[in-house]
Amino acid sequence: MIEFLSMSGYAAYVWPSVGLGIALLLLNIHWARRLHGQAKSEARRRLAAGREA
Amino acid sequence: MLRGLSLRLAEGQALQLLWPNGAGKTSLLRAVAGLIPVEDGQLLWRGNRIEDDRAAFCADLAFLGHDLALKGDLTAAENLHFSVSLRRRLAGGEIKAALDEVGLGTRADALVRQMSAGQQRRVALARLGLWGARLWLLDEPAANLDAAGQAVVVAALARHLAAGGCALISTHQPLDLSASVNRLWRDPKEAA
Amino acid sequence: MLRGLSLRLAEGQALQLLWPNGAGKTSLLRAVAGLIPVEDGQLLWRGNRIEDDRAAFCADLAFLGHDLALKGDLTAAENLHFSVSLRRRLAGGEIKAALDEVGLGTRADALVRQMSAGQQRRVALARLGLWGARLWLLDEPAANLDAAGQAVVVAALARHLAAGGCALISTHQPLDLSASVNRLWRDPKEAA
Amino acid sequence: MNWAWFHRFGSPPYFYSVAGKIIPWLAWPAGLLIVAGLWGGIVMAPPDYQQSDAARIMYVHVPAAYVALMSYTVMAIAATVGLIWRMKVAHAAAAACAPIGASFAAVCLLTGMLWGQPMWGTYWAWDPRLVSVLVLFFFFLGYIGLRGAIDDVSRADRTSAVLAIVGFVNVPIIHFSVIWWNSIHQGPSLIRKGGPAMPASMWVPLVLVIFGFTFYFYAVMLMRTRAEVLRRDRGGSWVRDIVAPQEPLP
Amino acid sequence: MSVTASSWHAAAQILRRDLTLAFRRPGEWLQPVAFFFIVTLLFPLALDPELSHLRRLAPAALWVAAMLSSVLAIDFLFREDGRDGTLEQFALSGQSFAWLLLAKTAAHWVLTGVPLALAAPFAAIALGAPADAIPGVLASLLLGSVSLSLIGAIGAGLTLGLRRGGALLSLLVLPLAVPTLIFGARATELSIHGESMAGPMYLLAALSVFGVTVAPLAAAAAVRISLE
Amino acid sequence: MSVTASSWHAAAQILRRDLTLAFRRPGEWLQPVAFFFIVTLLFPLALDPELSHLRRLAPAALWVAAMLSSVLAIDFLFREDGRDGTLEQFALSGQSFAWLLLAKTAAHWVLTGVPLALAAPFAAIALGAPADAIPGVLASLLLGSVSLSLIGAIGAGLTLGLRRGGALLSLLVLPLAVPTLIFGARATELSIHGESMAGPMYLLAALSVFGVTVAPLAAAAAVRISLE
Ligand code: HEM
Ligand SMILES: Nc1ncnc2c1ncn2[C@@H]1O[C@H](COP(=O)(O)OP(=O)(O)OP(=O)(O)O)[C@@H](O)[C@H]1O
Ligand SMILES: Nc1ncnc2c1ncn2[C@@H]1O[C@H](COP(=O)(O)OP(=O)(O)OP(=O)(O)O)[C@@H](O)[C@H]1O
Ligand SMILES: [Mg+2]
Ligand SMILES: [Mg+2]
Repeated sequence: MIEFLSMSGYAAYVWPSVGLGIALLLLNIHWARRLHGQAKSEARRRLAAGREA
Repeated sequence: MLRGLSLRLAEGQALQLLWPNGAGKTSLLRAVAGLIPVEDGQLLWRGNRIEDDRAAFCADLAFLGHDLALKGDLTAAENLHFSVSLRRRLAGGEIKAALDEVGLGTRADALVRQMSAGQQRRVALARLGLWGARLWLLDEPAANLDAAGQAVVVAALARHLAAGGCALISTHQPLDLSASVNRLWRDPKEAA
Repeated sequence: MLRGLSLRLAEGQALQLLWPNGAGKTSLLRAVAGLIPVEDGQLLWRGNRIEDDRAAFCADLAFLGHDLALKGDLTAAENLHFSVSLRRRLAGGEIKAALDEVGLGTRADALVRQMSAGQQRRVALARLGLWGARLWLLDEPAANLDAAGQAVVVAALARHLAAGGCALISTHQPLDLSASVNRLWRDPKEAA
Repeated sequence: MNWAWFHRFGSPPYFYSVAGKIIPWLAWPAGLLIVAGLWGGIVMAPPDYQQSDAARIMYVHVPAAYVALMSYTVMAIAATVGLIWRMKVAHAAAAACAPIGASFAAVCLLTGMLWGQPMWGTYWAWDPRLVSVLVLFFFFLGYIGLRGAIDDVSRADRTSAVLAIVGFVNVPIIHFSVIWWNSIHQGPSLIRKGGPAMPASMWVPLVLVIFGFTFYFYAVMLMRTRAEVLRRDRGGSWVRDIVAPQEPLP
Repeated sequence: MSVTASSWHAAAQILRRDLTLAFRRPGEWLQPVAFFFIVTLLFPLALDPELSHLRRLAPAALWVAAMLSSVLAIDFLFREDGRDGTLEQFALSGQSFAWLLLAKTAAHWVLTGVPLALAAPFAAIALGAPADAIPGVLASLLLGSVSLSLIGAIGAGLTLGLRRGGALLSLLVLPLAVPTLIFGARATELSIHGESMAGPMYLLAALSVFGVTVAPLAAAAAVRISLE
Repeated sequence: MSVTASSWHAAAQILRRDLTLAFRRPGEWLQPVAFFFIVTLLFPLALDPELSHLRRLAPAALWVAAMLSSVLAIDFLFREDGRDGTLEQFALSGQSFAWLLLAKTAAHWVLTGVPLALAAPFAAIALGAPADAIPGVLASLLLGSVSLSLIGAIGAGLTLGLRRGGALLSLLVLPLAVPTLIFGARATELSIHGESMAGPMYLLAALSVFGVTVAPLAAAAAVRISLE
């Protein structure tokens, strides 16, 4: 296991790369969902404002 | 450019300059405000020479030129807040009231960029009222305004004059100010 | 933005749009000129769809917007020369005559930068005449003009209509065109 | 050919609901492929005979690079469709591609740098392939900047579409840079005459991750496009049914 | 009633107009050249100024300065005509819009690219290049500035009407101009070393030809949108 | 009728206003940073790109790029406020005009100088500087950009209202900024070589102090003239 994690000495390069890849995948999903949420709440705000006026 | 002019404004008095194109209305207003130097002659405010205490004069002065000094990326309320704060501290609710007076109460939080030319001019008029200055210098305040907009200008002026302010206004169409002390000046050569 | 509009202009006819601020006068004129896309609906010129032959339509069109398309560093005559040359070759003396008609005969060689707002607008009016277009689209042609300047606009329009042209004009004060086919349109909802 | 489906896709409500149904069908395969591929590549595959375990960076670097190029391509195509057929949904899709593409380009650059240090002895070199990817990254940023600088949505759509199309010249440059110039970067090793230049235990996981990333890209792009469509039509009547379905009509 | 103007006549008028305007204010087209000189001079100041050292740097300094002053100048290509309504009139003139914009770009090249190319040999010598390199430096900048102007025209069209076009403009234009920079600097370097610069010059010429065909169309599309 | 506003209150309002405006359009203050990166990127592309070679060039490339992006950004310091009449209102507000302009300059430095200094270490590393140099590069740019902003304010005031301010502005500002360039580049160079950079840093600090006292007055005089 230790041997696997050490990546024959390249651990300092391999694991950050894998980490970057996974972060990329997770962050893009997060950003996309946040955008969707913002669009929805903005639309809701608009509708509410329209009803008041 | 202009020579041999002499004019005097009393409290509660408005003077409308109805001079033709290029006669020097804009130049006169800017000279009075101190934005362009006066080559010859002198300006008095409350009996003192303006050069002697420009800060005091500025505190009494509100100038509205062709350019409205509004930021398109700020809302109407923010615009009023930032520009009035340079002169005095605002109490809560004042801005809302001022916007109501010019008929923009519901649009306080709209970006000025998204307003039409006429609405922007109304925001600038609201600012005039908030400054609380004694002397208003207005350069074509009714430009771009429809009949309703002109009524807003007239009402704002009437309030100002009734409160003892005075105003110097350049226009192409005379504004119908009911104030008895409203005067028209149709030709720069005529004495006022 | 505008919906359910329908209008038709005949030769020698002028239509003045007297709509209030923000009603869409500027937008309508720019859409007719093809400067902003028409989302729905169609424009016909001499019975053909404009999209089908835009160059032919442009040759018949003169547009005068808020911006006058004049270069401050060129003289009035040079401005007219360069802008008319894009459309047709000029004969000698035409420019001088056109400037005379708008009352600027003596200022042909003055830089436009040194002219007042009203004089600049007159130069733009002179250009309209020189283009020789059939359809004039004028956005607030009398803005910034004094009474004499407005008379110049009216005279230029009268000549144009008499020669069989037609015009679509946005204004805040109706222009007093004696042409019998002059129509006013006070509200976008009213059919024309 | 029947173009009805194309026009139907141009209608925001239809797009919104159909895309919402498609997304899971992309997302789940993407997840499975990526997990399988990364497992195969990082745990199972043998170390490279030259680069030993450093070669495992490949399983992130190469898919990220492919997807970065693909997202620019998709963006340019969507922009063209939007410009020609005046299709708002296509513009929204182009807008959605830019941030995703920028993030993939950034990861391609960063993993490339992390790979470069052990292999070339330096994080960064001024090499045609590397520089052209950096330029790609700047194009994404420029596209985002231009779009952000224009307030009017329709103007922003069309202006940035022109930029997306013009910038497309860079994509073939990136791809062929290793062939046209003598680059320190590796030449094509997967898709080339005579088959992949590595054993199946190495290239099969790589292909899995590449397909996984591709599905992932389309899933996220559709998510962003839906959000974008909603944002633009926030006043539209169909939006009410989505954001506040239970409320009665006023 | 009137003889319509041919497209060549129209283009010639635009060229004449832009040159007339520029010569009324000579300060303006001298500015990019002055900027170019100042930027090349900044390098020796920021480095320890050994000539042998500087000479290796000369192509980079010349080309970076040339690109920056070109980008700085291109910002004005359409800005004023857009602001005062002239571009609207171009669009409504019945002539091909792309063609008229190409004429404007040509005028711009005459007013900035040519002076830049004429100034470059002096800057090169100040940076330690030999006198033999003068024709090569001149030729490479003359040719390179054509494609810089054309690429710049696209950027100027895209950022027309934006409040802070300048910085965004360079963000859009500089990446597109990277090939010009690489080939141009290579040509200049070869000429400083007294070698044949034919290879990169052909590539620069190819870039210019490509630019002439593509740039006006892209610029016209962008400008038209910004006029709305 | 009203409590007049203190000058600190007024300055704080201007700062808040300018930051609010900037954050409404984040693209705008990121652009100078992007420009900075692109310009530093141009150098290696125009040279034969060997890192050992590049490292000697790094201070020059960093500082020339920083100066240019600072000049590019400073063009907007007063332009919009001048165009829409805000500066007129500042002049008539009864507050010290120079003081209000200093507040605007401070906001500008926060929006451009600070991001530039934060970006510089990355660019330095791409140009081959060692990681140890990061604090030094950051500090020298942070301090240097103060005086760049102040000098820039004078230039922005002088060119306010000119149609083609941009190019002229750089002609005025760049020569004035030469001392900043020399000391700044020297400080960066020392920090890249791992030596003490105290000497040039004191000089940079002195330039900034001098700038704070002189620049607002000069800028105010210049802006006032251009308002006429
Ligand atoms: C910052 C540095 C790097 C960048 C920007 C970069 C960029 C790219 C790009 C864009 C591709 C896709 C090419 C295409 O689809 O046409 C690619 C593929 C690849 N890269 Fe890199 N790379 C970098 C460093 C490295 C390093 C250091 C290595 C290994 C020593 C490497 C090995 C590979 C391999 C093996 C491929 C797949 C080639 C193929 O099958 O087509 N890269 N890289
Ligand atoms: N920058 C300038 N250079 C030279 N002359 C100028 C300048 N600005 C204005 N003038 C001249 O000064 C005179 C007065 O101009 P001013 O703008 O004050 O007129 P105005 O009464 O406001 O006209 P309008 O009704 O057209 O606004 C005009 O004859 C004009 O030509
Ligand atoms: N860039 C824009 N973004 C959003 N709305 C706009 C924009 N420009 C104009 N509008 C809106 O479109 C409507 C019509 O504007 P338009 O300029 O055509 O009016 P107008 O009739 O010419 O008014 P005015 O008499 O004030 O010139 C207005 O309500 C305005 O608020
Ligand atoms: Mg006036
Ligand atoms: Mg209008």
